[in-house]
Amino acid sequence: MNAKRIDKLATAVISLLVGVVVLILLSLIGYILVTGLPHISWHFLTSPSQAFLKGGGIGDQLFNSFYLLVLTLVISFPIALGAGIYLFEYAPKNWVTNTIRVAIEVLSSLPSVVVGLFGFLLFVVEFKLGFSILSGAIALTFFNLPLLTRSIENSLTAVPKLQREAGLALGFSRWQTVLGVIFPEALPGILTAVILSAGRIFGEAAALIYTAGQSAPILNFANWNPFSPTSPLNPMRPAETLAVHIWKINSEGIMPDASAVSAGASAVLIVVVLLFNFSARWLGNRIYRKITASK
Amino acid sequence: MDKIKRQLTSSSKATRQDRIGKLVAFLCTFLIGLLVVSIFYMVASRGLATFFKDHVSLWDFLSHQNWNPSQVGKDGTPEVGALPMIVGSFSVTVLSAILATPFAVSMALFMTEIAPKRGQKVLQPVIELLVGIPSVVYGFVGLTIVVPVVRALGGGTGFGILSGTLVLFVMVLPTITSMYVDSLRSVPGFYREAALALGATRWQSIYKVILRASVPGLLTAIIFGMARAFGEALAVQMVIGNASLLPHDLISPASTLTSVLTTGIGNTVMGTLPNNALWSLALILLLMSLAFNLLVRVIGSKGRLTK
Amino acid sequence: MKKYSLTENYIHKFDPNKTTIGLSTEDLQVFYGDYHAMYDGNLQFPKNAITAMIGASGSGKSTFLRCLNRMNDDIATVKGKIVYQGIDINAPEINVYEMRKHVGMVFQRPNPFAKSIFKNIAYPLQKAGIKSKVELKERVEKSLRQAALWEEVKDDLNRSALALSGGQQQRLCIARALAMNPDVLLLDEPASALDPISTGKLEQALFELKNQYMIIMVTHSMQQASRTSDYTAFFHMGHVLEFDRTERIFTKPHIQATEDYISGNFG
Amino acid sequence: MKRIIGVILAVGILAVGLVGCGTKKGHAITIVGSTALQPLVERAASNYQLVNSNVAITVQGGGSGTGLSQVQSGAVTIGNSDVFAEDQEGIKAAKLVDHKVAVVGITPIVNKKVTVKNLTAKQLRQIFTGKITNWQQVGGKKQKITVINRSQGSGIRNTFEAIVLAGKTALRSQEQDSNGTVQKIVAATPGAISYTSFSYVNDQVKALNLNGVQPIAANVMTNAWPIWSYEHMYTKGKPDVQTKQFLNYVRSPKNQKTLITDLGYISIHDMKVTRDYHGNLRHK
Repeated sequence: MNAKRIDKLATAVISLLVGVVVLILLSLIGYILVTGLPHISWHFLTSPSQAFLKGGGIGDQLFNSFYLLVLTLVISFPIALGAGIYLFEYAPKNWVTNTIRVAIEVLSSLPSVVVGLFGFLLFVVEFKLGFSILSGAIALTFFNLPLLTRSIENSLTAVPKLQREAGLALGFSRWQTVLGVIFPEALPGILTAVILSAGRIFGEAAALIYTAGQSAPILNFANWNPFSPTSPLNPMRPAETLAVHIWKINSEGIMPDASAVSAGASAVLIVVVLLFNFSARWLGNRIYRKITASK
Repeated sequence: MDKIKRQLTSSSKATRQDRIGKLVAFLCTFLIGLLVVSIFYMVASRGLATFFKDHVSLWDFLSHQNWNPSQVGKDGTPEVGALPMIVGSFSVTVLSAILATPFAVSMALFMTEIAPKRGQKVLQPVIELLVGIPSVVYGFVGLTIVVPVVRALGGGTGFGILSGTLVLFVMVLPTITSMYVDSLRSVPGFYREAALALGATRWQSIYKVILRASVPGLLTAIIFGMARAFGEALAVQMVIGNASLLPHDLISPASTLTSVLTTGIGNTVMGTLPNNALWSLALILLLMSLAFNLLVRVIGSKGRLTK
Repeated sequence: MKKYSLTENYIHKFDPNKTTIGLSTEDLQVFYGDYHAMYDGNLQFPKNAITAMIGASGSGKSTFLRCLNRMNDDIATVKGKIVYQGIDINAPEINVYEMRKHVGMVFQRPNPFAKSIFKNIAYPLQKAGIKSKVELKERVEKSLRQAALWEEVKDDLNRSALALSGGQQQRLCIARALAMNPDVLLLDEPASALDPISTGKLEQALFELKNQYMIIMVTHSMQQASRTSDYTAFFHMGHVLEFDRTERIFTKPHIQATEDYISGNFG
Repeated sequence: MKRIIGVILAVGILAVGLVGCGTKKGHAITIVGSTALQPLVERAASNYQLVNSNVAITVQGGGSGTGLSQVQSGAVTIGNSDVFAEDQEGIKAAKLVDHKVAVVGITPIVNKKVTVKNLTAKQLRQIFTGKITNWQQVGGKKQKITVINRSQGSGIRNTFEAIVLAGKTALRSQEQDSNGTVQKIVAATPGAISYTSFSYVNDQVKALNLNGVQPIAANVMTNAWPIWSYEHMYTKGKPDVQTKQFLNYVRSPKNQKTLITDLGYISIHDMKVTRDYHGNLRHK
């Protein structure tokens, strides 16, 4: 066989394997949507869940997922940004920094159930935050921090070194250079990372079972006082998220339409994750275009 | 003259800002470090209690096959043999990485060498979506599709290492692919151009030049994929069968460290041997994750030396 | 490669009564880890003049230049003194951020911020404490004129700087540096990424600037050095072998290595 | 830019502030434990709060072990458990007060294609200890038996083993930790056998008779169907007034008649027998 034919063959094999992966993804998403979409209705999306009757919805769970997501990002983004900037700009190249990097990597590959149990022991029990959105958000922060820190650092590093020098040569301090020059240019990358991590937070269940809890007390959406126990905004109330709900009805659900609810909820989850992904791409491109002013 | 001297030697708003910024940034990093240390401390203190407080021998823990912590075995010590779980975890991890690697390499080559523009546009979202699908959903799909298919093809109950491998394969694929893409991109362009200018076909340039130059990157990517597979809990737990048996084939029920940990932790009481034994499993997970990361570092530094 | 003596050198010394020295170095040495990259740099740079620094790649001229406003602090150890206005600006207690406002720098590759043309110049000014809109506008226009870019961009100052051509971007970077009102302007091969026409415009701009600024420039182009500079320093393997008036260097150098380098018989 | 960072910081501070002020007003009861009992208590709690709005009740799962250890340590008010505290290692049962709130019946279930309808207690034991491995041996088709056990340490497994296995050790087999998963797996796996609470028996799986007795609530009440257990709500020492009121509400005949039976449990008031943690039966 000559080189040209091998080249063609290799290209064909590669394309075939790529095709298989794309097919797997399409059929995965297709399967979830096909089994789930028929169960989705306005009623399903807005009404509270039922423990043992037909016709329960996922309204509270959906709200909880979003609320938890926002709280988690509010807590984790500033910390990850700080850590990302430190590692990018200030960290001396020595064993301490190396150890911190290893620690962050280890944290990112930690099973989320361990993170959840840690959150349970420390925040739910020790700090007496109870099963609450706040405990859940903190646990998810642990889970989210390493990935977010790494992507922020990567996005900062991806900005050409010349930009950093430009800032410094103009008499900017390192802090001003990072915040005023490098950060805006890294923003598309950082935003993409944040939104993708949002997708992961949205789908996380294991870390929440022991922290945010697995029951959703009935919410009163007319009550926006964050201190009232039935208010949706109260961060101290327990909250079952969508992913936890799916896990729960698959394991202990006794409502007659458990499988339909589970399929519908999975489809909603996937649709939201899809939305996150596409908006990340769209927003990233838009900002990139805006700052580079290229057409 | 003196004015300039004063200006140049005294601190300004910029330096003060810089000092505060550095401090804040350091505190953030320190917080993460503290977090890791405290998780480590908690897992280690409970996990080591099995050996120091309950006097289980480490060797028995790692080599015995009977896992039944609430019962005392024939030899008078509690039955806490973690070997089946350790073997199970390693099997699914290694197998899924082996299975995923050719696919990941193809994906990465397609995105960087064969069709950089189109490939990037189509495959990047594919990768991100695969990452974005929650593990609960993977488990759910595994239970309703993978397990019956494996049962129909391989016999048995369908639960087992093979099903676990197939589910994990899809879950680690994006990790390996995206990391390998990064390392392919860092192969300098002139390598390619040089090979092509010498009359090599695209495949020859990929095979002889690019793949070789990116071996450390590929290894790193695979190890990160394995780290992810090792720690995955919910999805695997739903398809592997959770039988604490030493797996003797791919289609009989087995268990992993994570699956035993997740199912058992709620049924045991803090501070008792069955609970500590589960924390020992968590400790193994943690140490493995550390080992994977150190391995990546070793490969990384070796790779730099040969460049 | 021919071996040249590294100890034989000719450094022109100025008469302090006739020439004002803007910046000088005393025993400047640079180490990258264990590697000794720059030995005993002892140079004096006169005010209101352009000094060119020439030499082969790796001769230490860029390293030397970057030391002058402490851009090497993160990556190298720099020993010796850099004297500016009677102050050693290489001393640890120096506020480098303030110092860099006096000693500006433009790099080899244009590096405008990903902001509008106006913002590229106005943003550093704002950071330096200038708040008045009117003043900002004036300073932006003035510096763009100085860099000979005003006529080309005055109608679309709000366009992204990244949309400019390479030559325009580089002049914008010069304008940005000038807007800070530095005394000294360091240029690291400013024309290496530019086409001949842009280079011509750039050199023209530099020529007009030297009345107000002291310019130190690294260049690979012999013609550029001879066309634009008043003084030239020749670097070789981390040593300054020769420093004198440019005409002298290009007509009758004191050192064999310099002559070989200029005539192309080097190495 | 600065504004964005400012907003983020402000929201962060607000969140921290909420932690400080978020401590609950009124009386709070936290209930943690058995996932099997969770839906019942959750529903009872929300009904109860409709009338008693000054009490805030939080109900969570986490497993019987978690429930017992958390109530023992005083971290929660009530620990839900499927097992007697005496049976749980590491729990000092004497310090806890048991409130039995319901009875749950447990039945063996098999895949629908299994033709066997009835097993004797001995046969069932032999299947779960691995002595019988084919449905043919108990009068069914020639088909391998796939045993799916429940997680070690779970309440349902403890009950099942205590009553069915009579001290013998179960064979090592697949284990699942939840009723729902077991039901799905048995429905999908040919020749599979496992056991769940009554309420998880649906048209996807088949419940077996034991010694000719049907797995229905009426038979549990007389102990004709012997595989059943209590659902416990433990308090540390005597409960305070508010907690006691809630427990009384859960145990009230009205609640027992409606909610408990709706959810597929059996009311404690309907039981004609009682059982202690040694397994000793007493007729009422």
